[in-house]
Amino acid sequence: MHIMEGFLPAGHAIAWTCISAPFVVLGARGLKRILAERPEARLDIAASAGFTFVLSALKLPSVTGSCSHPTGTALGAVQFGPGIMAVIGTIVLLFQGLLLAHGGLSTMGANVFSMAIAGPWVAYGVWRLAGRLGVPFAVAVFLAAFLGDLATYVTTSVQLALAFPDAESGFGGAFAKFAGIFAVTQLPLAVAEGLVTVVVMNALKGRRIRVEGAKA
Amino acid sequence: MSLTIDRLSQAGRWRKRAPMEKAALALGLLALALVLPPWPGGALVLGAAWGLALGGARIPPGDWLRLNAVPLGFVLTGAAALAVDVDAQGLHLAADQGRRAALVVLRAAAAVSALLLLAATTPAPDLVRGLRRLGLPAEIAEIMLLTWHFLFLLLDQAAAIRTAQEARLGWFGPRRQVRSLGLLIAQLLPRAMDRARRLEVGLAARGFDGSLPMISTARPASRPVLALILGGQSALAGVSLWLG
Amino acid sequence: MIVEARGLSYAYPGGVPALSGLDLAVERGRRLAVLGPNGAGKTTLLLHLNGTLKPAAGSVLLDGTAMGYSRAALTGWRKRVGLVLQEPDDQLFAANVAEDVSFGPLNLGLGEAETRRRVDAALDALGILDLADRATHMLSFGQKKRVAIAGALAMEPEVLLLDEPLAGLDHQGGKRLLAALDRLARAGTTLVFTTHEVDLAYEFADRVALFQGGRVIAQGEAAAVLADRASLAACGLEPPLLLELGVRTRDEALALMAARRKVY
Amino acid sequence: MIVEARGLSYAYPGGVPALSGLDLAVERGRRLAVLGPNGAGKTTLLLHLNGTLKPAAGSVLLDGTAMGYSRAALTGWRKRVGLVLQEPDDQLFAANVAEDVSFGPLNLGLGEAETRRRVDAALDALGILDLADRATHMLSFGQKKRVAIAGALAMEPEVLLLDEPLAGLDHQGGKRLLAALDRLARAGTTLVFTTHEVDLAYEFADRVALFQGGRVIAQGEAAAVLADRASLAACGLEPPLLLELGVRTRDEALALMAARRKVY
Repeated sequence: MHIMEGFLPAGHAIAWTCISAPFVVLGARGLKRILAERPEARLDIAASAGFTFVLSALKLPSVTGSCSHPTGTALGAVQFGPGIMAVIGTIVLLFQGLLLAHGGLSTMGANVFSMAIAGPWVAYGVWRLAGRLGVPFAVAVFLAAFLGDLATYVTTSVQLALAFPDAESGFGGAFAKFAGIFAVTQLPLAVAEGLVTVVVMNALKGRRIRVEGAKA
Repeated sequence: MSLTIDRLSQAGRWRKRAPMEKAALALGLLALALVLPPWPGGALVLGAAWGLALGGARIPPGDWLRLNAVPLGFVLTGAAALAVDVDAQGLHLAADQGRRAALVVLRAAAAVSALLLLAATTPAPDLVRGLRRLGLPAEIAEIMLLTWHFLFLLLDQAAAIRTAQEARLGWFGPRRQVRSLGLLIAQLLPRAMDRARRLEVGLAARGFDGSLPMISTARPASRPVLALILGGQSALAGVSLWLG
Repeated sequence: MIVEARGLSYAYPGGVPALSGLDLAVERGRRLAVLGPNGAGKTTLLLHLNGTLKPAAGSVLLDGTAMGYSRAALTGWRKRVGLVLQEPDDQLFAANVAEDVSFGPLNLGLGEAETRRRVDAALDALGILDLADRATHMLSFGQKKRVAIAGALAMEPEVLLLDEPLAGLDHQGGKRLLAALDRLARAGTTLVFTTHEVDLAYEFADRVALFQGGRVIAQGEAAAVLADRASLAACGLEPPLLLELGVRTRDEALALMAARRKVY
Repeated sequence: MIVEARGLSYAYPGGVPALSGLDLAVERGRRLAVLGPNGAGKTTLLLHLNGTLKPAAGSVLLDGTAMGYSRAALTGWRKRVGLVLQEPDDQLFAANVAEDVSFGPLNLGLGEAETRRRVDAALDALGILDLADRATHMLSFGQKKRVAIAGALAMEPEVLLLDEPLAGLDHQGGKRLLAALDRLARAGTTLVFTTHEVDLAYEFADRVALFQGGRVIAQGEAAAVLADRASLAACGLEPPLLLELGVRTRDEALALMAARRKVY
């Protein structure tokens, strides 16, 4: 769920950029280490980023038209780890802003935090936890994608509520408003994404394509 | 599959202008849209961006309207939340009669049009090269340029897979949509990785050692043009403060 | 006419016209080659004939009835008109061959037993029943190509649209594929295929439509259209080698070709 | 012999043998067609001739010297032997044409001025100087193909390896590409190309190596090898149509072909 260009006041835009920056810089460091060992890995990373971008351009027709598709982020978090995903996600968000006018430059810090940091970390955490608890494969995949998606949606609602607190009820009321409005589109989408990701992971397994952390 | 913004930026009237000039113009307007009060500053930025896009860069009005419409739709959905208050009695129109919502919409509309002015006149790779000169690490810049290359190939593949699925009646109905999309993604991911492998072979033949050196094809910015841009932006800021 | 296009016009975003007032008629049971250079819009035409693309002007008719673009209309349309794209990797989605071929029949809402029957029949028609259990990503290019056709065939369409069916196949692979398509045609399926190869059109089609500048500039019996030097030249093409070398009649040419392919 | 392969053997991971004791010799200034069916390992052979793949047994020689696989040796090798893959998208990576073509020269350590000279010369040789500023993803297939060749050519190799150079091109596109390759050959570049089309080998090569089962089963002057029915049949191929139709000499055939292509 992207926050559009210009929607956040300058102060909030700068603050979220500062909050996201360390994650992206650390991710970039990790990426550099990988590239130092295996220079040609930049082709794989770029192909994954391109792939993630394409997912965002594939729309599941939904109630309100197009919406974001973090499916790739959940897949990527599982494949590359959430650290690297912060960098890949940032690149994807930049191209989404520049090629699809989806999101924006000033709001990029906030979007990176919700979609390239919070979402992937939650998806990754759920995936690992489910693995440890012995949750069945399909359920674990669904929960990782579904909850990763929800984490993005809740984070965005928090970001908007912080920027636009309600005149009377303050942050709480504003959060309820934003979360309520976006629930209409985001809850069904989160379910759809969870289901789609299950189909994807099953199909990949069927092709014997290795999925990190998946029990055979 | 072609993306409207890319198509416009590759073939537009400002294609040959220095990326630095276009970036200074559009990003300057974007900054003004954020720091000036939405009224009248945002309105002035909005007018300037639309004037430059339609009159200067000659972006076809139909394309320009469509490009603005999509992000504005999302802006309006978000702004709807600002126009209402929640309290014990439930939802009602905000005490300020939606003034805050209107100002946010105005600011966002100005900022979106400034972003689009940049995006629709400047191919994204030009901007990545600019970021590189501003200190973006070479590895990241190379990954970004490669991402750009892959995404068009993968967009075409995704479109072809979808056409094939629709020809066999996938995508009709919600259950089939979920299954078709899942199968599409599962088909695309290994192909993306396969493309990376094959490109590695292709580049190895030209001496690929990991890095991706290329000659620069950037055009230098003209100082008078930059001065004109900054002057115009200062004037816009001045008028805004004077009117406000 | 089982399929007919009347005055089709279509432009890709950015205003590049791909079709401009195109007319085409396909008789039931025929093999029509849509012949023209690359980039002329042949694929765009096929995508109109199964309703994937909606023309800006003009209409597509099946059995004389102009088709609509509602979901119900498209379902009926695609049931009757199958499409096979050039690149088989774009149309194999499932992990194994039988599962992939069942995609269409299952989407038609057919039961398991009927789906199985159709999958087997389609694989049999393409001569690849033995591949049923194989993983799709392990197949050779030629095998993938035949699985892709089986996927379309399992919906039992009346018309099969094929985009550059022989592209990428070598001599033997092409021979095998043409033999399979020949069996389909004899069993009554109407075939419409695009190609940029004059010799293929001459060899396999009974009717040819010359495609150039977004329009069909000539259509008719293969032998007649392919002997029309002027029209061919307008498409950047030249008459079939056999015609040039003095093999003047189609029968004579076919006999020669048959000797080479040894499959008919 | 500018390039020679002696007893090359190679198996892909999984144990499928692709080359088994292959011998091949290429004389300087020649145009050699490596002719064989799809999946026979022709591409694998090319990847050995520029050192991309390292054989399990046997060696590759340049000008009589067996090549090593150290980084320095490979750099020198690839400077002398350029490779053009079948699919141009597997070779193009940069956002615009000039940048892409400059990649090889810059990897050779050349300065900016010399790189620019080479980029222009390579684009000029392929007749695409006007594309220098264009975005690579907006090019047609035929244009991409020529840019990919320019990318190899800018390294000024002595030998150019081309994998199925005409695949996917239509009549006009093929004509244009062959004309460009003909100019290169006349300027002294040794050409080695793979193909599954007997007619192409007959038309464009002066030497032919028949490839089957991971080995070269016959090599020699094009006219002689292509008249050898038994060897061709072993590869699932048949003699060129022209030969079959009674055009017995190569000169006669070339005259006929030249009349058709109108470019030489």
